[in-house]
Amino acid sequence: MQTILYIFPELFLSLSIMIILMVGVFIKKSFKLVNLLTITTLIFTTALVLNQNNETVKIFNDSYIIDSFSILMKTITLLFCILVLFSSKEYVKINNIDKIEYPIIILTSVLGMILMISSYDLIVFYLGLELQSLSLYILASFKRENEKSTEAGLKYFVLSALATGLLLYGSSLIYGFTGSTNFEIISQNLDANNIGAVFGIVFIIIGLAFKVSAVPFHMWTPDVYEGAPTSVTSFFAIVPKIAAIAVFIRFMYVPFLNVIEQWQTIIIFISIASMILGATAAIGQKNIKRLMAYSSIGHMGYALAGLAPGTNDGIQSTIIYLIIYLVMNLGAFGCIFMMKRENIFCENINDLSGMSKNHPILALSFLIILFSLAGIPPLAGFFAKFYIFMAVIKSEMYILAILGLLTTVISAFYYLRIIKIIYFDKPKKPFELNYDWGLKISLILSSVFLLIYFIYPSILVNLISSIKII
Amino acid sequence: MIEIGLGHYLTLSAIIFCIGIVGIFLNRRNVIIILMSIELILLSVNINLVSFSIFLQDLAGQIFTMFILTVAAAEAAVGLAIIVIYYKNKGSINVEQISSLKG
Amino acid sequence: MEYAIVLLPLISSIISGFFGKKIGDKYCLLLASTLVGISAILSLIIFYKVLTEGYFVNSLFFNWISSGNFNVNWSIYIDPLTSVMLVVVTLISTIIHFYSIGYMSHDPHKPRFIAYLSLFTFAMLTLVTADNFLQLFFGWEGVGLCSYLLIGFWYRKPSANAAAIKAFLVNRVGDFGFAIGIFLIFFFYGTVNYDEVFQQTPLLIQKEIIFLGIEFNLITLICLLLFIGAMGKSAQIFLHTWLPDAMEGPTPVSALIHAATMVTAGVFLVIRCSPIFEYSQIALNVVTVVGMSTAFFAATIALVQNDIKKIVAYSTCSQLGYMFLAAGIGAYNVAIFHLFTHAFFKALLFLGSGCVIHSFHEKQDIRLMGGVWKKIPYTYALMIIGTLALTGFPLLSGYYSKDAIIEFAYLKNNAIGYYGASVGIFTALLTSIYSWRLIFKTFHGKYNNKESNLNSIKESPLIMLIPSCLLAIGAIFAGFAFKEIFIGSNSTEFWGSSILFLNAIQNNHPPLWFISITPVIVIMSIPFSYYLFVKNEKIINNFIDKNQFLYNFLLKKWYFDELYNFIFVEPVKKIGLFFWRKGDINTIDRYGPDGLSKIIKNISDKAVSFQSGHLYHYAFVMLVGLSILLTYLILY
Amino acid sequence: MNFPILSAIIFIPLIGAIFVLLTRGNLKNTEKNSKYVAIFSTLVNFFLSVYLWYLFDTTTSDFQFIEEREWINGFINFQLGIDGISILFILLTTFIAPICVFSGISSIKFKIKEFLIAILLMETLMLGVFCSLDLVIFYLFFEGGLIPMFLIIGIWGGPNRVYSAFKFFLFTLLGSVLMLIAIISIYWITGTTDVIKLLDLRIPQEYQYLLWLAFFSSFAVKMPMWPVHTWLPDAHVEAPTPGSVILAAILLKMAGYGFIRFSLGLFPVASDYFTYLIFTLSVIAIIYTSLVALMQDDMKKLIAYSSVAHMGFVTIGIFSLTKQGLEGSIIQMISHGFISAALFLCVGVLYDRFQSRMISSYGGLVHVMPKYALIFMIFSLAALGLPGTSGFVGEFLILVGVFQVSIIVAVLASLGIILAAAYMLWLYRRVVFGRVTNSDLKNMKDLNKTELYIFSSLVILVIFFGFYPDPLFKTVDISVNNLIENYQINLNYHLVQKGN
Amino acid sequence: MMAHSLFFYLFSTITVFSAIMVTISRNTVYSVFFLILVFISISILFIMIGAEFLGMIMLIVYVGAVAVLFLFVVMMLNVTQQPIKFSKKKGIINNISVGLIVGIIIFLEIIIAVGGWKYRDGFIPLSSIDPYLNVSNTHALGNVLYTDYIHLFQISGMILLVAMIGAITLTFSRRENIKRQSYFRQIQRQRESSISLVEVESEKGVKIDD
Repeated sequence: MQTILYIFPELFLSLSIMIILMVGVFIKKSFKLVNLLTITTLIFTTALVLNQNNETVKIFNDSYIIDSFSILMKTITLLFCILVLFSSKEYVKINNIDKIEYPIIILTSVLGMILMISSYDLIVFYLGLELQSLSLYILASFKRENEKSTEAGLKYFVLSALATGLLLYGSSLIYGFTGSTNFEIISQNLDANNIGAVFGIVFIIIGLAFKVSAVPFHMWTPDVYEGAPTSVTSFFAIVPKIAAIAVFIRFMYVPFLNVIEQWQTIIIFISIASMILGATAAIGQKNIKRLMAYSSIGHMGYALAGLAPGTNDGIQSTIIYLIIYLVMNLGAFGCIFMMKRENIFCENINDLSGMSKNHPILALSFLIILFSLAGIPPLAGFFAKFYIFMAVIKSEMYILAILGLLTTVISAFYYLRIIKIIYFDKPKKPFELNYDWGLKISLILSSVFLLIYFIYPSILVNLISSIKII
Repeated sequence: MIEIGLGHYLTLSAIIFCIGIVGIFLNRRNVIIILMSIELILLSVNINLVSFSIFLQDLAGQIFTMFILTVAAAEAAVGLAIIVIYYKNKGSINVEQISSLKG
Repeated sequence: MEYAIVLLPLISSIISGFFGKKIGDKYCLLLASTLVGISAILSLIIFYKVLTEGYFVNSLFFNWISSGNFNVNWSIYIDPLTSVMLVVVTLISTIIHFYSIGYMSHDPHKPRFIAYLSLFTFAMLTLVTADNFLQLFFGWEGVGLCSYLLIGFWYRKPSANAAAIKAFLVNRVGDFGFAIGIFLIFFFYGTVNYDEVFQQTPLLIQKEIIFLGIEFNLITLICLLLFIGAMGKSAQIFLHTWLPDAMEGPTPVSALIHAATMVTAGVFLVIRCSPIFEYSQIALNVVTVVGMSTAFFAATIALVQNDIKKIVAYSTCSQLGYMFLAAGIGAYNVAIFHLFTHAFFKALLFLGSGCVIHSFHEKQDIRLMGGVWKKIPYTYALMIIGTLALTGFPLLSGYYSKDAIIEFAYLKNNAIGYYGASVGIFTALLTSIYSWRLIFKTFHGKYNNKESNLNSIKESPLIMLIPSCLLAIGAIFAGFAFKEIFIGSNSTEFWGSSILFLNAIQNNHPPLWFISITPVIVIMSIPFSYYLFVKNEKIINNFIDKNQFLYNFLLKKWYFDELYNFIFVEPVKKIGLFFWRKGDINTIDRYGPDGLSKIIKNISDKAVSFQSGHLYHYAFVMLVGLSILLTYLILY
Repeated sequence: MNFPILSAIIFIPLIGAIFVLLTRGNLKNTEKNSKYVAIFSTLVNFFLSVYLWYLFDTTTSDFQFIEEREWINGFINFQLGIDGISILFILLTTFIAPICVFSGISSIKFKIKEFLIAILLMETLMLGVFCSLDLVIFYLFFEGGLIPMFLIIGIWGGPNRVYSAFKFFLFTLLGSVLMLIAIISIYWITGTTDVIKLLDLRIPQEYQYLLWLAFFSSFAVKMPMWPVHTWLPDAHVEAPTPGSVILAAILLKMAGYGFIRFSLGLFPVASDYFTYLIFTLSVIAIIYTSLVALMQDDMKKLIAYSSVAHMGFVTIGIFSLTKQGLEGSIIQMISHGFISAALFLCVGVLYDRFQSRMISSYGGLVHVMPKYALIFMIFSLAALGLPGTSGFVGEFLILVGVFQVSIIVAVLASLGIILAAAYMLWLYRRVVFGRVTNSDLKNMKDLNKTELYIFSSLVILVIFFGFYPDPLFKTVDISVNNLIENYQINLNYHLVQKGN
Repeated sequence: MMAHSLFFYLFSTITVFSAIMVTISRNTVYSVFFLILVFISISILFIMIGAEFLGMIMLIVYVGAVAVLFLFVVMMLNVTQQPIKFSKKKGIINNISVGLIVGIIIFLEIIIAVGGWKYRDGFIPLSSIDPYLNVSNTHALGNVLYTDYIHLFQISGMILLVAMIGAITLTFSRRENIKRQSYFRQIQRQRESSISLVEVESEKGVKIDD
């Protein structure tokens, strides 16, 4: 019975999913209600997660772990999911994807993420991942009468299935070469001479890299970001990243820590490649969602850079980076959700032209977010990078640090380009201003957070400091 | 050669795995073949897991295989659903033509 | 009192510069002149005190720069040398202030003009009263500035502006040397105050240093560098080109700055630094050679010039050469004496030509003048006096000073001395010829100007004539009156410590034949010139026709301007343009920021074209990534 | 010291900016109110900093008015403090800021409110740079300045503003990211980024070279040194007048300040080792850019290039590491702050009236704008280092200082003085003297009251410090002594280490 | 043992051949059939090795459900016959040989890796594995599946639910203008709601469906 208490949030979430499904099916035109219920569920789940003790507990034959790290990551996942739902409400309504399945599938994907985050066993992880992925396939092609959306779904599905296949193959190798699917036992049986298992690690890294869209497993990202409905894109860009990074951290630092020499270089390679590609490929983009995709590739490169050192500092910096990045992304998508003319959402960067004239406040917050994305002090984005490079340089990975910061400069270029379009160019027709309050709140929250983070930057450090995985 | 050991099974699995992944990107006809290739990959994983499980005398591998089977079925269902709606929109599922999103 | 001398002109300048319009032109001018006049009277008192009591002052004003051991003060330092300079500067300045009231009466910018003049006086006074090299440098640049401002006073004229810039720049070249000299002094002496520098000099005679890869004796190097500064300011050969052009400014300016005071600052510097120069024979020889070359060279050019002011300007150049000649042979007191007398008669000549120009309605070409001596008798008389004094006509001031120079050169009793003396005599002849050419062409012969009527030529107003008369008195008597004090047998007593004579000058007289050469030549040249320029101009014209090259060579001032243009100005412009276009735009920007951004754009295009939209490409990239990572691990 | 005066000085403009941001109402009222707020806050700040100068103790070389607050716990503290060197820059900044505000009010035609916010933000950030005693805080302020400056150039700039703004931003960012790496490395090498502690700690020699180069990359771009100077002319040309003023008067000085405070203070061995690199680049900068300046046809570009040359003097002076050189550099920076600000304002005055920066569009301005001509003349002369202006004191001292280290460098640098005279006077002549070539110029109005006050305050300072720079010397004296002393001690320490 | 080896080689050959045919056969329907063949032979191998439950499940799930689903979709979309069209475009990525090389490299590397399999001491020979331990394979799986792995079981249920929801949401469309049958409404139908009596005026006719 004790076990049930530990998985109470998960249970609550699953039950709620079914209940909400029932509600949705049996009450006609109940999207609003379902949406409300979804958000309530998420809030309650968050509360339940937060309510858990901070001590480390392993249940189900040590295949499921609840510790401070998982609690933190789950909380972040849930919170950002709520915010994303808030900010995309208007969009969902206007684009006719306000079917009851939409919030329900989001809930199932969140359930999958939570399972992933807590997983301490390859099988549990795999199932969590699949639960999440399946939901995401559906979400990506949710606007089913739209060719782009379905194409995005198709691409995401095929590539993700391939990636999952690779990941599974890696899992099988690891299972075979270490004799167990449990992380702890894997970690005990793993050493550098166990080449089969090391191969397995590569496969698993690839699978995870696909999820965080790191180069060269990023190819789906721009297409899916562009094709999927913006509300889904914003969900894609924010929520699954948390789980993916969390799992990444868990994998690298629990089962695979013994062979750090073997995977370190791979992570560095992936990270540098992502930074460079993220910085360069975004330069010529015209579609803002596509640009955000490349930007997220670059940012994930930085986040992964924090994993490379294999130290606690590295993990903490990655988590801080992730959080700040998510806030920036939330803000950025908030701005994208505001670009609406005659009930059509604009996706072209040029549509922002001269926005500062008509919408000074919106332009200002976009400005803050973009500078923050570019990592210019004193905005929060700078601190994110700062922590990462603190960790990286501590481990004397100077090449990584230098390349990383140089790509910052390159990527600053395209953020500046947007700012240029917003502030320096001739104004176009103003956007419609009937924003939803949820959207407003999340936008204001994120830009204010980014702006004033520098006053007390310890806040995240304090939050994270208790977390030790190694 | 005569004695069939784990290596044989693993090799078989590796061959199927490679056929699967090569099948994905050499295929230029229709997406369903790609789906089948993915099934092949999953199959190879299953061979691995089962043979490991047997040779390790450990049931976890077989359990894993079972869940993979389940998920594969679910995945196939969703994947085919996506293909169907794509076909509805585009009128074709030719791999060459799926490229409206690029750049 | 000392403060008043220096500050009154500054006050005058500020008042007339900022409040001139409010006070009204007339009062402003008068006020300024009076203030400068008071300063002149005070200087005379000081001079008298120095003469009688051996008055000596070194009072600090306040701290200027104090950085580590680099300490420089604003101060007033009065010794005999300074007192003489004070008198020259303030006296001439006062006279010219008054003269300007008349000369500039039609100009709308009188207050500005007078402000500049007063400012100049102030700068010149700080220069002469400095007790350290830096304050000297301040005054040095200050007078340069005022000279720049005054040359360009008529800013409408492009030629005036060009001349002003030229003056400033050429002076800067000199100052460049001067400044480096000061750096050297500070580097090796640890101070820039005269007293301390002069005291330490004997200790550093043997010091050899490597400067720009060449080994120099320290003292020689310092002297040479300082002398470069002096050359710039005193328009010695190679750095003289600005002085004739400076005649674009109003005539009072030419009289004050480009004849009497500023240009002699170089001479003053050499004399002031006599305690250093005395220890370097090489430097002194350089000074001598440069001095006499300039004297000769300028005189040759003056022979053929047609602009009345330019002739006087080249004559100034030439006379400055004399002064350096004197300084170079160690006769500093003679140099300062010539400086003193020259101030009077050259200012007189300028003022006189100012009157001429005034009378001829701002015309300066002597070919367009002539035959008017009856119309403007006072001016004529003034010019005659000036000319006589300049040429060294016996008993006038020039006679004493210039002949003294030649004599001392002779007495030097070495090759350079003899050579200097002979060049001096020859130049004296040239001087006499071009001076009389000026007089005869201007006042005698036929009236040549067709544009304006002879009757329109009128005498200048009293306000211009009276100051000129004062100067004429000076030009006549200054030599006689001060001969004993300045260069007489007891002169070293007067000069005291302000001038160092390492080898005391012999007081034995040169032979009589030598003494009489110069006066005779000078007197003989008057009728000779009269014949050439008034009676029979054909001889000259024939001569010119036959020696066209020589004539042009002189007329074009030895092609110095063209040469400098060719060597410095044009290349600098070209290099500047080259650096800008090829360097900044075509190299640094092209391969730097623009090039980088182009490369990045290319990479970006590549990366984007990779994103082909085809599923199999995407899968392929993933698998290639997989195989790379696996291969890496195998090889690792 | 209970009252956190440094924080007050830093954050008053920020508070002003927030007030400006919050002003509401119709356009006219908003603009009026925001103007008042901006003027008020910058002036208050100026007086406060003068009061700070009054409180400042010139008899000690220690950092004063130290404020310390926990920031990132156990990691980095928010530490402020000043010594004799920084206070001058603070004064310069607070003095220039109101001038920029005034000039902005008269020359900026649209979005005044936003502009004032940008200027006020800029002031906060710049003051932060000069006050911070922690490398990370320093970096924060140092880099933060890019944002408002980018906007100032980009929004209110000239026709080619986008290119310039981007060039400015990316160029400087590129330089400073390396500094960030160095700062973090320092933290891991020494365990602190606290400048006071670092000055006493000795960073191991083998690290110093790379760290120095990393800092150098940032400062060299900002300074700017040849050959990374090309952003400056572009940025200046396109920036609006107040932007140019800030850029030239203060932003460039941050690099000089950085060189003095960090390069010399933290890496003596490397500074010693790289001295001739600096000398070479600076001499090239002085001569090269002076020559380039000579051939410019755009006034602002000319002045911008002259700034590069002047900054060349500054770097030479700093790395001469003599008392005279260092003090000269500081004075030169301060005076260049006044002079270049004034020169850009001069160009701004013309631009406001005639919408052209080309030299060829002007000529004979003295006829229509005599006051302007006078002012412009004074600053031209100050720019070419005429004795009696503050420009001379700095330049001369620098050369005196350098001469003790390297004669050839001093001689070559002195050539720059001649060239400076050439390009400044030529500029002046072409713009102000001569005949009125363009008949449209006849209607130009002379300086109005505000402009006159701004200019006269600058004139007074330039001339006052030209004759009596003693207050400046007194302020920096002990700090510079201390700096040199520490430098020598550290250098010797390292040399001995090496010997062993 | 001999038989075991023979069967292994036989079925693995069939498997590989069919797998290749799956990817290259012209007709998509054939592909599906080859896929079924792969599944069958693999399940036979499973049974041979002693995992008989999985072998059976394999047949049921893959052949019975998945393959049929594939067939169904292929038929429905009518995309059976499509010409083999290897891209004519030049370029590294389009080149088949490069693709094959990459595949072979990966294959070789995997072989190298798995060739070094050494878990615990000593290789357990197949002969020593007793297919019939105390409990049968199915029994053993059953023992753990609902106890140790109950949570996984639940999650997989969730996954299937999502797949169901997804498939329905994506493909199910409620077409308009179609008369639908509703049992509830049919049963609840009352006379009052179905029939209305209308007074018909003479010579005007009846207007229906107003």
